[in-house]
Amino acid sequence: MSVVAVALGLLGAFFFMAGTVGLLRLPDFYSRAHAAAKCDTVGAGSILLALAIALGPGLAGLKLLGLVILILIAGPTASHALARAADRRGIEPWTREEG
Amino acid sequence: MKGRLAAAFATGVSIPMIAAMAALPRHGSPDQPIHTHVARHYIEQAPESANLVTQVLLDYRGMDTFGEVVVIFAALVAVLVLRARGERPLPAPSPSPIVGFIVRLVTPFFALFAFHVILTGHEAPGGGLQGAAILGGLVLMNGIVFGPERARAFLPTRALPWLQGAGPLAFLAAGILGGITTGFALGYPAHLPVLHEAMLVGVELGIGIGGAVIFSRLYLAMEA
Amino acid sequence: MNELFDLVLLGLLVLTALAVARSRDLAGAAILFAAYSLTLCLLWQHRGAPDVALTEAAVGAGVTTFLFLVVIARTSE
Amino acid sequence: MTPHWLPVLIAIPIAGGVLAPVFSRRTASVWGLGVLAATLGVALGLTGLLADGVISYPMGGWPVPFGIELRFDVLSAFATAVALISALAIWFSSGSQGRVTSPEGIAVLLLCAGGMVGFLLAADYFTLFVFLEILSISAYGMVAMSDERGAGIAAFRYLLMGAAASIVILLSVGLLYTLTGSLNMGDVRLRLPDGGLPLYLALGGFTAGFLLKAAAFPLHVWLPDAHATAPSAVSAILSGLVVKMGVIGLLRTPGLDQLHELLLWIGAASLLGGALFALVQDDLKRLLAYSTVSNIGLIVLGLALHRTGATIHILNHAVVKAALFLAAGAFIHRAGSRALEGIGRSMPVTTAAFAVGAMAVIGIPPTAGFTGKWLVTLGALHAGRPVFAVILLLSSLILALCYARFLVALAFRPARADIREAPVRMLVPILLLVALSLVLGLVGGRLAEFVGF
Repeated sequence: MSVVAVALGLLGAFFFMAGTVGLLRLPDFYSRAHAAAKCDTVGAGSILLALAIALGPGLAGLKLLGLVILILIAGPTASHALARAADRRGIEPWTREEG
Repeated sequence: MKGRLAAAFATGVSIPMIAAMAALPRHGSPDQPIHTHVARHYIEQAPESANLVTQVLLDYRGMDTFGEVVVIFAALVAVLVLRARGERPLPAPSPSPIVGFIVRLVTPFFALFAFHVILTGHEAPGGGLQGAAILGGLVLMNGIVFGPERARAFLPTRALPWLQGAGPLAFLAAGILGGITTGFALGYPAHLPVLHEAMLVGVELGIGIGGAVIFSRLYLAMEA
Repeated sequence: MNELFDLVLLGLLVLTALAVARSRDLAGAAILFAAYSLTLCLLWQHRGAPDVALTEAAVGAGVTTFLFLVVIARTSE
Repeated sequence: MTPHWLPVLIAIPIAGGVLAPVFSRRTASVWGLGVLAATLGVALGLTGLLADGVISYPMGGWPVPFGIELRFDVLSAFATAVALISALAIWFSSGSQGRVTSPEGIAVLLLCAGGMVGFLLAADYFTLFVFLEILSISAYGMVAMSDERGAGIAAFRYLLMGAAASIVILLSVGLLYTLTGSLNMGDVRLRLPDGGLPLYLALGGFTAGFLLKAAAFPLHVWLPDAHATAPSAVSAILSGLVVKMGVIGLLRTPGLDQLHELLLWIGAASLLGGALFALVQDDLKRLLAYSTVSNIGLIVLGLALHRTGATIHILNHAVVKAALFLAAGAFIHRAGSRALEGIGRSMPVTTAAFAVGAMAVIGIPPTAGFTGKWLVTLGALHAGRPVFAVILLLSSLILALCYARFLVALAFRPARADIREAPVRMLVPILLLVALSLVLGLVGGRLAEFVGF
């Protein structure tokens, strides 16, 4: 059990790391938002999942699972709303020819 | 210049503050007055299952909590009285279908959670004000996504002047009831456990619903 | 380890507070303020005050951020 | 049975304020007047019982250091003035179409009165702070009720300054709790450590916060704008009652004696500074606002030199300054603008009332302002600090000059035929307050005995 938990935790940490690097290095708003969304969904999601597994069956673990579901719903919605708002504002996506 | 002045002022104020904090008894050492005087009494007297914080807030220091609820109410009337009239309302936003669907999906769960926080406040962390903020946030979220009209639909227009005062009014009712049963205003009758429980829940519900209405009206006062 | 966690949170608290004060963009300041509230919320929780933490999260990071953003949208059209 | 009236006294105006939005515009003023009349009745009854000693009430029946205690003492008797002046301010504005008499306006006024009553009765530092917040937040809203230009900015500045003061006071309450483990005023006084930086920081915080709320001289910058732009009925409440809460807060501060020197100099600066600024004002309400700063100076000076004198002046100045602001409101109402020259002949009754009020502020013997000034002057001489007696007299002279200059402009310019005497609903509150100030002046000696610090 704990092997799975550790693996999931490491996976989450990796996605957080990758997302943060992407946030700093990617060229425009849309790609940065894309990277940040990974931190939320996959990163936080798998870390919470790891914690739920580590805690074992019980109320606390169930609450954590609920949180995972909430994050899986809320994270992508927020990214979608952000990207849509940026598009409405007329922010152009980056393309190689311009840069 | 102005920024420098502000920075100098902030430094001048914070240095004695930090020095005084350093001179305070070390945090957590058990023989300090903060742990040996009234706080110890509260801990020793508390029943097993209770959330100590809510016990102190509603019982020993109920008067303060009443005052805080009135503060929030005062903030609402102060805003209502100064709101500009006859301004054109903002155009209703056209929500993305995805965001709209998700907001509609989570709204009932949100509300359920808010009432959970309100009703379990006297046994677990939580309580009226926290629940009120969650409920109010729910109304605000709907208003921001679907426009103020949708937020207004959550509030019963007729009962609004009564509901916005639900917090203070619940406290007043509990105060009078306590006065009759224990002989002291805002006392909680320990010898009548059912009534005691009902009073606690009633006050928490009053704070929760009244607070949620207040948060929503603060938002609506600005939007329309 | 426990103390270290507190210190990191406190440092983050100071940083976000400074960022709020220095921010030129009102909406950005509101968001940074929410970050400040969430840091403070973690700190409360870690210092053993879950009630205050819940209040901080619901009121400080939640409703006030909403209200700030509505006011900013309303005043900068 | 008696002590039960203490929570009732706080509950009446607050319940009235919470329920006020239920009423319509027509009935809200009547509701407000009724609520304040009930408050006044209870407060008068409790004041009458004060001869038998201070009345204490444990909220919820918890013994004293554990629960919250309410106390009705000499300072709490100021609640009568709070109820009376708030009621007269509502009467003064009744029938007008302004925001003051809207249901929300009445609610704010009642909550402010309730906050003040709670502040006066609290015997617990945190309760004191909570009620200070109620009255402050209502006061910010009350300033913003004005349609005058700049009222919004004035209210916002008032809010920022007031919030800064509140934070400092809250921090001090926290420090006191850390030092003593208790919040009850009497208990804290017993358990106070002898010294140390945290204690001084707490005392300094209380002093700075309450002086800011009271608008003593270097911290007065928010007051003239707020009090001059607010509706006149609100100015009467703000200048007469709300700033006094800062001084009363100081009187509730533990270890105030250690701040003797500081209070002396801040009081003196406030006395002179307020009077000098008043001298250069062309606008009547700004003049009155600066005269408030000067009178707050007298009270702060009195805290160090003669507490009875200071306490009496808190009451007397409340009555007199409320009368003056209401009279100013009546002038502006009839003139339709802030240009008041020559209006005096068209409104003789209001002008006469204003003149009596001005005499009282200056401190001419048979009027109310005299007793407090006289006692504080005596205190200065007793303490061997004649400098402060001189400053006091000098500031009185300057204030006399201000008011004389204004009265001359009012009365000795060509009369304005188009203007009539103020309506009855305005005249009666003004005359009541002026009459009360004369009575208070006549019974000054007995009042001093009653206060008797």
